[in-house]
Amino acid sequence: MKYFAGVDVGSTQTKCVIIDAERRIVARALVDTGSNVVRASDRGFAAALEARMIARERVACVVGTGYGRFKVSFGDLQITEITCHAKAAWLLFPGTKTVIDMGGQDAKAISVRDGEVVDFVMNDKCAAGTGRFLSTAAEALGLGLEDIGAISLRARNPVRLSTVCTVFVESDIMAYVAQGKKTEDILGGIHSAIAARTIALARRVGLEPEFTFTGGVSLNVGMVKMLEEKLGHSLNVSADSHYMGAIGAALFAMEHALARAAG
Amino acid sequence: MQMPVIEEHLEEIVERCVQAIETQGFPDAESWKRAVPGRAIVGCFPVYSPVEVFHAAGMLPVGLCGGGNRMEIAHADSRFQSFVCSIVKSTLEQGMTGVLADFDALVFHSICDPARNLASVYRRNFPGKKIEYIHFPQNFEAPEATVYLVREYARVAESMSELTGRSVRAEDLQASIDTYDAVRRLVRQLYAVRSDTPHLLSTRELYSLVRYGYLVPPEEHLEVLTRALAALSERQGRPRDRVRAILVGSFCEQPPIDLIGAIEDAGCYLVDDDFLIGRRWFVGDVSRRSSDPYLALAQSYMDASVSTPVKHDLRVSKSAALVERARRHSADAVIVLCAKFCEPALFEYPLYRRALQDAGIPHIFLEFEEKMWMFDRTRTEIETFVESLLFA
Amino acid sequence: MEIIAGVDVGSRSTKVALIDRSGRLLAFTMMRTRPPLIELVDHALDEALERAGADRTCLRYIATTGFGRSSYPERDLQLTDVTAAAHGAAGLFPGTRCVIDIGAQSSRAIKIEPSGRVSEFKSNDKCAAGAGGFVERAARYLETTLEAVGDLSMRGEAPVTISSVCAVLAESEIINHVSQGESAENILRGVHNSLAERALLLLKRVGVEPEVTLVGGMGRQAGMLRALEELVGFQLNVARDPEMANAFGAALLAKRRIEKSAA
Amino acid sequence: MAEIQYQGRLHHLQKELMAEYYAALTASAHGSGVPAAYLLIGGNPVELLRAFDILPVFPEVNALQIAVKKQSLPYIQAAEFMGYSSDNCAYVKADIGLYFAGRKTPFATIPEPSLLLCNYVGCNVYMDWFGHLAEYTGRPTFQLDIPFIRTQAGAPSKGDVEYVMRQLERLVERCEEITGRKLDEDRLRESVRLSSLTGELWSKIKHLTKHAPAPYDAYFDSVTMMAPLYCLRGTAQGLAFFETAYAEMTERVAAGQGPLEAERFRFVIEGPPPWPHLRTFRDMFTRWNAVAVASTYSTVGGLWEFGFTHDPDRPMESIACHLLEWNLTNRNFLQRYQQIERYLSEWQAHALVIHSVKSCRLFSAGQGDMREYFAKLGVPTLLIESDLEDPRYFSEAQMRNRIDAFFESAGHRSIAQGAAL
Ligand SMILES: Nc1ncnc2c1ncn2[C@@H]1O[C@H](COP(=O)(O)OP(=O)(O)O)[C@@H](O)[C@H]1O
Ligand SMILES: Nc1ncnc2c1ncn2[C@@H]1O[C@H](COP(=O)(O)OP(=O)(O)O)[C@@H](O)[C@H]1O
Ligand code: SF4
Ligand code: SF4
Ligand code: SF4
Repeated sequence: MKYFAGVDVGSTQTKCVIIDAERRIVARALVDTGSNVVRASDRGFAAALEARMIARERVACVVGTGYGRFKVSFGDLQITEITCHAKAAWLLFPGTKTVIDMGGQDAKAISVRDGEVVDFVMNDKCAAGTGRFLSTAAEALGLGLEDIGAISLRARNPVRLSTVCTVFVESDIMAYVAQGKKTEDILGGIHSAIAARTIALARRVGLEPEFTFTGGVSLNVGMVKMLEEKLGHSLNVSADSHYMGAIGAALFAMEHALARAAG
Repeated sequence: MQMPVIEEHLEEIVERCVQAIETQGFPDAESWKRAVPGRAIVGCFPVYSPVEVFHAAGMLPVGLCGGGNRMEIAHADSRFQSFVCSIVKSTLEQGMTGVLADFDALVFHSICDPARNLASVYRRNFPGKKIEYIHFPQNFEAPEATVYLVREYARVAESMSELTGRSVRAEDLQASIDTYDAVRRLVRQLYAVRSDTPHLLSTRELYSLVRYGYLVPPEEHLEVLTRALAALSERQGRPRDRVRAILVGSFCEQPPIDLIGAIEDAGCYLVDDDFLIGRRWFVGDVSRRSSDPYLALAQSYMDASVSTPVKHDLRVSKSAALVERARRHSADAVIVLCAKFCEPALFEYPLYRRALQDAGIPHIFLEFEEKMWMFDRTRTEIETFVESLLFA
Repeated sequence: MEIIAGVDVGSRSTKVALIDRSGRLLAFTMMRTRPPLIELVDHALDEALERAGADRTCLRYIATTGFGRSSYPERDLQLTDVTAAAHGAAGLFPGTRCVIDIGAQSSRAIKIEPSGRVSEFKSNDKCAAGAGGFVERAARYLETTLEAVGDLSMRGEAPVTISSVCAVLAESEIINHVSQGESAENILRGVHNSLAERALLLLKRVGVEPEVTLVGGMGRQAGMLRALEELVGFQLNVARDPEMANAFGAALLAKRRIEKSAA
Repeated sequence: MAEIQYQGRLHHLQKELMAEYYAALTASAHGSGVPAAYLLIGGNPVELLRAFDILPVFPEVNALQIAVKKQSLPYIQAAEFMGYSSDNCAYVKADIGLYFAGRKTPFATIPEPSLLLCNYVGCNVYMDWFGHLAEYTGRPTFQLDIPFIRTQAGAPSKGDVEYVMRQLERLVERCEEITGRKLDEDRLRESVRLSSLTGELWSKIKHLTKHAPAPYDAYFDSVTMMAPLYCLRGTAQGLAFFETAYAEMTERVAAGQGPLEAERFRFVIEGPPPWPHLRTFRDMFTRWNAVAVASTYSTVGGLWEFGFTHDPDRPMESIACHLLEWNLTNRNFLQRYQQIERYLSEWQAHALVIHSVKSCRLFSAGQGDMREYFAKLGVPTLLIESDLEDPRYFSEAQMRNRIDAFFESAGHRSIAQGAAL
C-alpha cells in the first residue's frame, strides 16, 4: 500500500495528514509549530507516521502547505493553503461552492467548483478580524480559547465593538469591563463583529451555498453559530476542519505521485 | 420683526432635530418629494455644494452626512479599502442598501481623491441615478477661474433641470440665494451667541440645529432656526470654569453627536468649529456680490468663502487663518479633530502645529470615525489636555 | 496617621501607592487586573494598607487613574494616565522634562514643565505595536518568560528588523524570523529596538529634552532601556518599581489638592 | 523559471543620460544659475519649462529613487515627527523629510525651487504637497488648475481647454519673470516637436508587448524608460534615448526574446510598484513565469498609446490637451476600467493584478469595485496591498501567499479550460 502525506505548517500549529490511494485519511498529527519550523514539520510528519506505524519509505509523495510550506524540507512540492483548502473541502463535502477559512492571521473566502479555486479573497493588509482577534479577546478576558465560543452563545445583550482592529480591541474590551458588562455579552459582541466582517469578505466571491467552514476558528462553536445565523444558511464543518490544509496537500501529493508515475 | 410668542424650550426644538438626524433614512425628504409630482431629491456629498442651483431647479438638496454609528458596513468595504475614510464607505453603503432609493441625483466635488473615485463607483453601480461631479477651481489668482466656475454651475444647472423639467431662470436662482442667505445669517447669529456665551448654547445643540438643515427644505430650516433663536433669548445660566477651544478638522466626515458632547463634558467650551462647513461657506451674503446670480455664487466662492483644507487659495495661509480665528474667538486652545484617513485634514495638521506652536496656543490632535461607538480614548485625551491646561 | 492613596487601574495590572501627608511613600502593591473592578480595587487597597500597617480608617483621600479610573465609586479624584505619569515621574526624579510611559497596551510621551505641568503629550494612536503586550506575545512565541526577556535581549548581537506598524503584522514578522531560525536573543533585541523606535517617534513629536524618565512595566526590561538609551543618546531615569509612577503621581496630586483646599 | 538579467544599450544610455540630468540638478543646487522648477508627473507641461531652459525637478521621481535605494524610511519618519500622519501619501513625507535634511541624495543634490509649479492634474494631494513646500520655502508658486474629466462624454469641454490655456499664458508670464526673458516661440515649438516624436516612439514601444513573448515587462522594465520620459522629454537627448530603446526592443521582438525564460502568464497590472521592495516583488511573478504586458502606472505622465501626440503647430493647445485628457491621473476611475479592458483584449492578457497602494488614494480608493467589475467579466483578478514608498507596509509572506495562490488557480483553470496560456 502506498501513502501520501500533506504537511500544513501554520503559524501556531503544524498539521500532518496521511491518506491512502483510496483517499482515506489513515493518520493525523498535530504539533505546536514552536520556534523551529523545520523541526516542527519533521515532528508533525513523524508523529503521523508513528500513529499508524507507517514506514517513511511507503509515503510516495509529500506536499507542504501553509506559511511554512517552504520549510518542509522533505516535501516534493509546495502549494498554498488556499488551493489546498478548496481541494479538501471537495473531498469531504463535494457540493461545496464557498469555503470560508479563518486561521490565525488570515481570513479567506474561496469560491470553488469541483475542488478547484475559481476566485478567492483574503482580508486586506490589515489583520483586523482574524483568529488572532479572538485569541486577543480571550486573553484580555483571561479565558481559554476553547471556551470563548460556548460562552458567547449565552449572550443576551451583545455589546457593540467600535473596532475590529486587533490592536485596539483590547482597550474596547477593557472599557466594557470597566462599565461592568457581562463577559458573555462582550464575547457575543466580539463574535458578531467578526462574523459580520467575514461575511462581508465572503460576499466578494459570491456567497453561494454550500458553505464549508475551515481553519482553526471553525473549532469555535460560537463562531459557527454566529456565521450560520448571519448567513441564514448552515455550514459544513468537518471534525477534521483543522486538518483541511493538510488533507488538501495530501490529495495533491497523491495526484502528483500518480502523474509522476504516469509520466 | 415681531416674534410670535411660542411657548417652547430650546431643548425641545433641539431634541426634535436630534431625532431627525438620528433617524435612519430620509423620511422628511421622501414625503416632501411625494407631496408634489415632479419634485426631485439631490444628495450633496460634502463639503460645499451649490445648493441654491439645485433648489432653483425645483429640487430638495439633501446634505449627505455619512451613515453615522448605527449603520453596519456590509457591502461597501469590499469596494473601498480599509485605509479609506468612513464616509466614503457609508455613503456607498447607503446606496447599496437602498437608503438613497428616492434620490434622483447625487453630486460629488473635487475635495479629495476618494470622494472623486466614489463618484465614478456610484456612476457604475447605479446607472439609474444622475451622478454629477463638480470640479471647483483651485487657481484663485486667475480671474478666468470665476468664468470657468460660472460655466460649471450652468452645466450642472442644465443637467439637473433634466430631472425636474424646470430650467433654472435667473430670478429663481436669485430667490434661492436669498433664502439660503437668510438661513446662513441665522446660523451666523447662533454661532456668535455660542462664541460670546458658550454656557448658554452647547455645541451639541448648535450642531443639531444646523445639521437639521441637511434634511429639510431651507424654508423649513429657516423657521426652526428663528424659533430656536427666540427660545435661546430666554435662556439663563452662569459661565463655568472651562477651557475655551476652537475645533477644526471635521469639515467633511462628521463625528457622532455624542462625541461632540463628550468633548464638552471633558471640560471644554467649543467656541468655533468647522462642522458642516459647507452650509456655512460664505462670510457674507451671496446676493450682495453681483446682480447676476451665477456670478454672485461663483464670486462668493472665489473671494468670500471660509478657509478650509479642501480649498487651496494661495492668497491666504490656512495656518495663519487658524491662528487668527483662535485669537478672534479668544480661544485658550485648539482641538484638531480629524476624520481617520481623511487625507486633506491630516495634511493640514503639520502646518497648523507649527503655526500654533509659534503663536503659543496649546493644541491637541485627535482622530475620530463616524462609526465610532465608544469614546473612552478620545475622552481621556481631551480630559488629559484639559488637565494640562488647568493643573499648573 | 492620614494616608493618601493613588490607584492605577491599568489594563494589565492594578497598582496602589500609599503616601502620607508629607509625600513619603508608605507602601506599594500591584496585582493583575481582573473584573469585577470594584472588588479588585478594594482588595488592592486593603493589601497596601496592610503593608503600611494601617487600615481603612486611616484613608483620607483616594485618587484614581488608568483606564478603570472612573469605575471605583469611592474615589475622591480621578486623573488621566498622562497627568498621573507626569507628576509621578516628576515626584520620583525632579529633573524630569520628558516622560515615556509604556504599559501593556498603550504608550505615550509627555513633555513637562519644571512645575510638573504637562505641556504636550502624544499617545500611540493607531496601528501601533509599541506597547508591552507585544513583548508578552513575542515571549510566548519564543517560549520564554517575561522576566527573562530583558536579559535575553541584552545578549542579542545581530538584532532583526521588525518594521510593521501593526502589532498583528509585526507578530507575523516575528513568526517569520522564528521560522528562519533566528535566535531568541536577536529577535528580542529586534523587538526592543522597534519598540524603542516607536517610543522615540512619540518623544520626538513632543520634543526630546533630558532628563527623560521611563515609567510603566516595560522599565523592567534591561534590553528596552538599552535600546531607548542608544536612540536618545543619553541615560534615562528608571525607578526600581517602574509601574508605580502613575499611582504615585495620582497620590501626589491628591496631596496637592488637599493642601489647596486646606489653604 | 527564471528572469533573464538583461542589460542592453538602452540601460547604459539611460544611466548616462540620467546621470547628466542629475548632474545638472546638482550644479543648479550649487549655484550654476540655471533655475529649477518643481513640478508633478501627472500630465506635466515640461515642454514649456524646456522652452525657457528651466530645469524640471520631479519630487515624485526623487522620492521613488530614494525608495528604490531603500533610504526612504528615515525621511518619512522625519516628516512624521513634524506631524505628518502615517496615513498621508508617503511620497510627500519622503520629499519633505528630504527637503529639511538638506536635499542631498546619493544621485543628486536637489536645488531649491525657483518656481513651484503645482500642476493639479487629478491628484488632490499635489496641492497639499506644493502648498506645504510653498510655506516652507517661501518660493514663488503657480497653481495650475486642470479641470477633471467629469462628464459622461469622457472628454474636456471647450471651456475647460480655454481655461487651461489662459492659465498657461499666465504661467508663461511667470516664467518670463523668473528667467528675465521673453518666451521664444520657436524654442517652444521645438521642444513640443521633440516631445511629440518621443511620445510616438514611446507609444510604439508600448505596442510591442502585444507580441508573445513580450520583449520587456511593461511594469518592471517600463520603469527604466519612464524617468527619461519625464525628465528628458522635449530635449534631443530624450528623443535619442527613445530611438535607441525602440530599436533595441524591435530587435528583441524579432529575436523572440523576452524578460523570462519562458512566458507562461500574461497579465495587466494596475497601481504603482512597491519601490522599496521592487526586486522581491518582481521575483514573486518571475517564479510563475508571469510577465506584465501592460500597466496603468506607466501612463500617469501621459497616455500616448491610444493615439495622442503633441502638435508643434499648436504647442499651447496640445500642452493643454495633454494636461486635461491624455494622462491617467486626470481621467476618471471608469475611464481607467476602459483602459484596462483595452489592455486585456488588445494586448491579450489573461489576468489582472491590482496592486493597491495605501499612500496613493488617487490610484487605490475604489479598487475593490474595480476587482468586482473585472471578476464579473470573468477576468481572473488579484488584489494585493502594500505601499509605494513606505517600506513598513510590505508584508512579504502574505504577499507571496496571495500571488502563489492566484497563479496556482489560474494555472488550474487554464488546464481545465484547455486553454494554452
Ligand atoms: N480549540 C480551539 N477552539 C477555538 N478556537 C480555536 C481553537 N484552536 C484554535 N482556534 C482558533 O484558530 C486560530 C488558528 O487557526 P489556524 O487555522 O490553526 O491558523 P494558522 O494556520 O495560521 O496557524 C486561532 O487564532 C484561534 O482563534
Ligand atoms: N516582571 C516583568 N518583567 C519584564 N517585563 C514586565 C514585567 N512585568 C510587566 N512587564 C511589561 O510591562 C507591561 C505592563 O506594564 P504596566 O505598566 O503594568 O501596564 P498597564 O498599566 O497597562 O497595566 C507588560 O506588557 C510587560 O511587557
Ligand atoms: S472625510 Fe476627508 S477623505 Fe473622506 S471624503 Fe471627506 S474629505 Fe475626503
Ligand atoms: S493595527 Fe489594527 S487597524 Fe491597523 S493594520 Fe493592525 S489590525 Fe489593522
Ligand atoms: S497620492 Fe498618489 S498621485 Fe498623489 S502625490 Fe501621492 S503617490 Fe502621487
